[in-house]
Amino acid sequence: MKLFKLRGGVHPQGWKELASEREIRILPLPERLFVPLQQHVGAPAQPLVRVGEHVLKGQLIAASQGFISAAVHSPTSGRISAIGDYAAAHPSGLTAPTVTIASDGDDRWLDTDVPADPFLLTPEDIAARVGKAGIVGLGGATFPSAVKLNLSRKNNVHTLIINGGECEPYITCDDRLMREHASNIIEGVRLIRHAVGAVNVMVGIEENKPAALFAMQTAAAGTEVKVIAVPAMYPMGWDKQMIRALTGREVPADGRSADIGVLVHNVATAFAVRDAVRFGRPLVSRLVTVSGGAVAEPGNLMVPVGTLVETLFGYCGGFSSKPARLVLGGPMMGMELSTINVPVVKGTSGVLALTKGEIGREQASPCIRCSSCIRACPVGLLPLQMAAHIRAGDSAGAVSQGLKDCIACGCCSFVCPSHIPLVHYFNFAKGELMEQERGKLKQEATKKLADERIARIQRIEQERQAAAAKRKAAREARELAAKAGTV
Amino acid sequence: MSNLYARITRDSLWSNNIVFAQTLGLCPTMAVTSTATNGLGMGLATTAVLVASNMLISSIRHAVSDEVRIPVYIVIIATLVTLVDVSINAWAHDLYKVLGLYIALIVANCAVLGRAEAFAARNPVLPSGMDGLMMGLGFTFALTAIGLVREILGTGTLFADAHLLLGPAFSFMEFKLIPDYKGFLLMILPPGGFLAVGFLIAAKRIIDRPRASVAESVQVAAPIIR
Amino acid sequence: MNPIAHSPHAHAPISVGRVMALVMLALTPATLSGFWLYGWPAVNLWAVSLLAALLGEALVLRLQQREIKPVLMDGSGILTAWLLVLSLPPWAPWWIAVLGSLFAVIISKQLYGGLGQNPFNPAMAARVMLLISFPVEMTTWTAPQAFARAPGWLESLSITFSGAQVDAIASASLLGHVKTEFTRGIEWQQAMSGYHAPALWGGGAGSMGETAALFLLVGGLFLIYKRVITWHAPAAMLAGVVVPAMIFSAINPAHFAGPLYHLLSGGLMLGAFFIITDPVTSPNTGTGQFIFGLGCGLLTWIIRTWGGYPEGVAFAVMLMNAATPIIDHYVKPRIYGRNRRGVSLEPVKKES
Amino acid sequence: MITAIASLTILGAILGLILGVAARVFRVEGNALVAELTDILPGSQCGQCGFPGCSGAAQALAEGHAPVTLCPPGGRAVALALAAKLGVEADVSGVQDARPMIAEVREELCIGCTRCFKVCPTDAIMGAAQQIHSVFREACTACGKCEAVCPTESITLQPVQLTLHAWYWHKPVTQTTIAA
Amino acid sequence: MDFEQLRGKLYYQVLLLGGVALVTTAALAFADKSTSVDIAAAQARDMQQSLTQVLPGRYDNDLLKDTVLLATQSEEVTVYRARRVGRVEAVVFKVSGPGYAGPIDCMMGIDRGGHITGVRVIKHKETPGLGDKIEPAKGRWIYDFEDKSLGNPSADKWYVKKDGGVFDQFAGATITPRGVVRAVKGGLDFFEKNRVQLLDETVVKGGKS
Repeated sequence: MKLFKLRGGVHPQGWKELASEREIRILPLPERLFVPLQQHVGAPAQPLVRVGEHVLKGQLIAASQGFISAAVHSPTSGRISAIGDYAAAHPSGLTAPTVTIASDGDDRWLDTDVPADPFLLTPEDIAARVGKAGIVGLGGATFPSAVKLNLSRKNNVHTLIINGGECEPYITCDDRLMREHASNIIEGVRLIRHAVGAVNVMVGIEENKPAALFAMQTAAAGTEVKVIAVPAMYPMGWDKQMIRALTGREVPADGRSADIGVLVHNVATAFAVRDAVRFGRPLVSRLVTVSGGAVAEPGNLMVPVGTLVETLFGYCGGFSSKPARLVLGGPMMGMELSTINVPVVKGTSGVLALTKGEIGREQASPCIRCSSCIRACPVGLLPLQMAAHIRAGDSAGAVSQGLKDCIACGCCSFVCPSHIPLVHYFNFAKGELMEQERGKLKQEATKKLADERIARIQRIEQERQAAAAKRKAAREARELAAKAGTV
Repeated sequence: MSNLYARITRDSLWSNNIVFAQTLGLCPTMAVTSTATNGLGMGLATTAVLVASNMLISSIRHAVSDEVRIPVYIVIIATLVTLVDVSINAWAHDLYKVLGLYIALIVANCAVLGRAEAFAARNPVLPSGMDGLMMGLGFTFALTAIGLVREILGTGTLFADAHLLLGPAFSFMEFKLIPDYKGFLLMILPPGGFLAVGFLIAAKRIIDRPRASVAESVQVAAPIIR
Repeated sequence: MNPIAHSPHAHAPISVGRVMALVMLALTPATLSGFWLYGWPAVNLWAVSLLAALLGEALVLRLQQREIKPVLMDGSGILTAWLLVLSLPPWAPWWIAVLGSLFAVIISKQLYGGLGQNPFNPAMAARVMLLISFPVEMTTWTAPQAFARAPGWLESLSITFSGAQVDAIASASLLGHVKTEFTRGIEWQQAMSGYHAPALWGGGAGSMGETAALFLLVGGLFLIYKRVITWHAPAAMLAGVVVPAMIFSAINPAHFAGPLYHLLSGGLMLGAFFIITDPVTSPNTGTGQFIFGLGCGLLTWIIRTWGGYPEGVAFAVMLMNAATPIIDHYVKPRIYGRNRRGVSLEPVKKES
Repeated sequence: MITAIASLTILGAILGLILGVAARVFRVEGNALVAELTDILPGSQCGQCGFPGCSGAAQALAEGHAPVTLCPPGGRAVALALAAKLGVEADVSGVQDARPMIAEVREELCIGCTRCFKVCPTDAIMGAAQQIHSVFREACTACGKCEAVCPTESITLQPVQLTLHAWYWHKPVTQTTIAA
Repeated sequence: MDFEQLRGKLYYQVLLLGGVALVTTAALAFADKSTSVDIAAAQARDMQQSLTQVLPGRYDNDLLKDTVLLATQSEEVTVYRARRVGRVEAVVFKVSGPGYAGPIDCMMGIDRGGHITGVRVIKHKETPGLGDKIEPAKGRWIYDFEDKSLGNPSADKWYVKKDGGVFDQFAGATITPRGVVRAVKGGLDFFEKNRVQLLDETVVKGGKS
């Protein structure tokens, strides 16, 4: 199969072997699970349970609300011990609404509705079951999967691409999943294809994962699914990059992949879809890579959603040396954690404890305009120009240079010889612009309210005056009449 | 009233100096300041025009309507410059040989029109004349300073040819500061003019630094025309 | 606790200091060959120039109340002075090197805001300044002679520091000689008689970096191999000189010099591989760098052929430096999902 | 000589005519700008800028008597919009320093007097006589009028609590950033 | 007068600008009239001065009035003639040579015998401090031409030293002296070619050749 030419990208040191050669282990059930109500893009889920209530594993504890949202299910059986704010897995260190569940140790599943043959279900039904299971994109985007399925079906998507381009260093959960559960993934892929009616189905896997490639090719043999090796580079796992590599097409900047007839799902999502549709099991656990130079026994763990990161490191033998930085996700796009007392969520692909040497970042020095960042940018942006605008306080100038097309993949910061935190600048500017936008909306709303109030006060005043005039006229008329009477 | 004149003097000579603060009139500045003598001559000629134009424009300020004020000012200034030009040519011919090329440049000196607009058009005749005189002297001071720097660095002399400008009595001002100086051509060429202006502006800012907060209000009154 | 760090949490093993060090390494063979050809005075000039750049930069940083050490350690000031000294007459007096280095790091670089902010290549700006200010000192060349025959170290001190001229070896550079002869209407053959043909190494009188075209070429290829620079600008600059030289010398060989002469003389090699590849003052994209290099080459050839000065590399580079922002404005990479004008691509509704 | 004088005089007269006519044809209506500026301002007439209402502030802005940063409730967004409209450089760093505030009711002190309710320019306070009032957060511009009239100091401006939704990365601080 | 009212009127703009133009033009006309004589005299004095500089010695006529207009291939040259007792003793005219930054204009005087009586540069744009050593104020170089003639030195030596001649060039600037030498040599050639016409007393004053 012909692959298409790619642009930009970097080749960071992989560090994959730390965790990729160990079999998946299942984390023993923790005593308490902290399940945030928002683990997806869109509106937070609405809690349906009360403190003290007993729930079963897989039971719906928070329902999706609005068009883009996802349901949340109990990851084990037990009692709801608290509903309130709890530290979120976020660099701000702020809290988020969270349901805390004290496990009863039984880990008992809720009885679920299991179809006889999932391939006989209608496409609408499959999408509904995926939505009911609270599945979100497990590659990291956490976009509700059912929304994507419905959108793709309506847009007559012809190509389904399954993304096995796990390009972040250290992270090997998809690699491991493909090696050990290839046939289940392929079944999930075929179910997604059935749900959207795609003609072509391609699984793109980076060529630095030969074992996963072999397992998937074996499992896909005889089906309509084509498993294709793509070049190993970062960010191969960016869905638009994968689309470009496999189809040669580009997704319009103002559109979505469905606009060019393509739907992209992650391999882990396909795995979750299979569980949801075939066994009616919602997404309550996921595979997480625990790795980094400071971790004693790196590996991949099957973890219930809501488990604290601390528990994961503890199960992997703790730290072999003092970690210089704790990261949630991969090193290129992941977030630094200020504390490890935060829960794993649906989008958590890995937790890393990195040593100083692995980070390799130094004090920033002035930009020498070497344009390494321009060559590295997979989008075709001018990171050095954008950062210069932002540094000068001109976020609007950065937008005119294409800030909104930035995917924050980190390639530019990675290669910058001056060690300038370019992506940090971009995310600052994006946040600032969003705040300005919010401020503008609020200002417009309040202005409308103020105008309405002024109009109302004027109206009342006019009415009062009209009434007064009327009274006066009546009185004068009365007086006139009285006068006339006296005459 | 004397307060007003003190303010005009301080503003014109230093804090709102045409070259060092307003950075106006750079075209003649760059052209003539290759020696201090040239700078001095150009400055004095400009001063004469400034005083005359300010007083003239101030005296007719009530009669001038907004629609045609710029052409009226320009015509008056151009006429004055031409008068100065022919007068020097006729009655101070030696001086004309030194300055001749540059006198016509005074018409293009935006500082003259700038003063007409910013000061003479809204102030009585006497303060306007004072403003013209002081602004002109400030300009002369700036041009002479730039000329000094360029001349000393460029050729190692001081007030060369001063006798041509001021008469033979002033030849005592002429010095050759550095004997056997090979010359630093850059300073005499146009880039040297920019360097000298830049460094002198920087020096002025360093001097002004402790008083920066007081001077703020002056800086806000930006010139209208550049 | 440090503030929370933004991603990425990994970095390529590269830094500004390392880039500068690689460039200096690439310059070393040419510099050593210059030392060999011109002896101790060249070594003195090199040392004085580097020292002046360091001290000048330290002084400015102190005045600006900025940290001195990290800026000096990045090596950019040293590299600037090094490039400058390679373009000077090797036996120039010490104050030429000092003035040039100070002008380069203070006026052409730090006054614009320091590393990365200067619009003009500091080394070339300094060279142009020296050339127009001190034409005598800047055009007094020395014929190359192997180290053995060159003056001893003590004698070299008097050449560099007290301006003692050893008049027997003063000589015109090849470019200057040919320019003079062409101006007088002398034809090529006659002009070149008695003169060394340009050679890859040690040809005729010139600056330290002129006579080592071979070593400069090797250094430049090393930098391309190390991915410190790309091929675009150097290739385009060489092409910009060679192509018109070929055309015109084919038409009229008596009055136009041939491509080989242009290629191997003057500062062309130094310019193509070390000056116009200065990232700060050249365009961002490969295409932009190609246009930039082509402009530098063409202007160099035009100035050499018709200009007032025999050599045009420094002027050409500065002119194109001024054009860099506009090249960058018009030559930009295409953004994913957009056309060249930045408009989003059209959705494809249906495919069979 | 006479020809020169006559021709230049006629030229002057003609140019005077052209300029006089041009001044009439291209006359700019002075009020358009004020109206546009009024549109940008919050319109809550809170008076914190020191001018009589938002239109007064717009008048002052148009005449150049007031800085674009005059409107505290409008914050950065309004300052930037005003600067863009007037074509001036705005130093909005000072505006950002004012933390976003919002009115909050301390329920144990509220006596339901409705005074705040009556002065609120954006109808952001809900409640009725003898009932505890509450603030509709989305409509509050933190103009402070309610705080001024409250007899029991029950309603006060409080800094807005940062939420995950509103949080964003701070601007990177590098040693090499040269102070402007 | 009530200007407040008048200023808005259309006819007022016409009258104002027209009036200002009238007054200023009249002022200029007056100034021109009252200075033209003095200016002409001053310019004549200048010319006289530059002529005398290259023409030492005695003569008894008014040079400015005794001119011949001769045509060369490219231009017309005004030649001033110095007489003593009616006989043309020397001629003065302007020559021009290519300099580094534009033409260099020189005034040169030649006596009856074809010997140079003096050369002065009257206008040039050469680099200050480098090419301007051709000015007498900046160097003695220009005096080297005095008493030289076509035979002294011989024709193949009428070059700067760099080109194999006898005249010095300045360090760092060859083009400037080369231009002056070429101009002076051209002047001598011109004199030689038109010798008869220039020295012939019978040629009518101011007449054309």
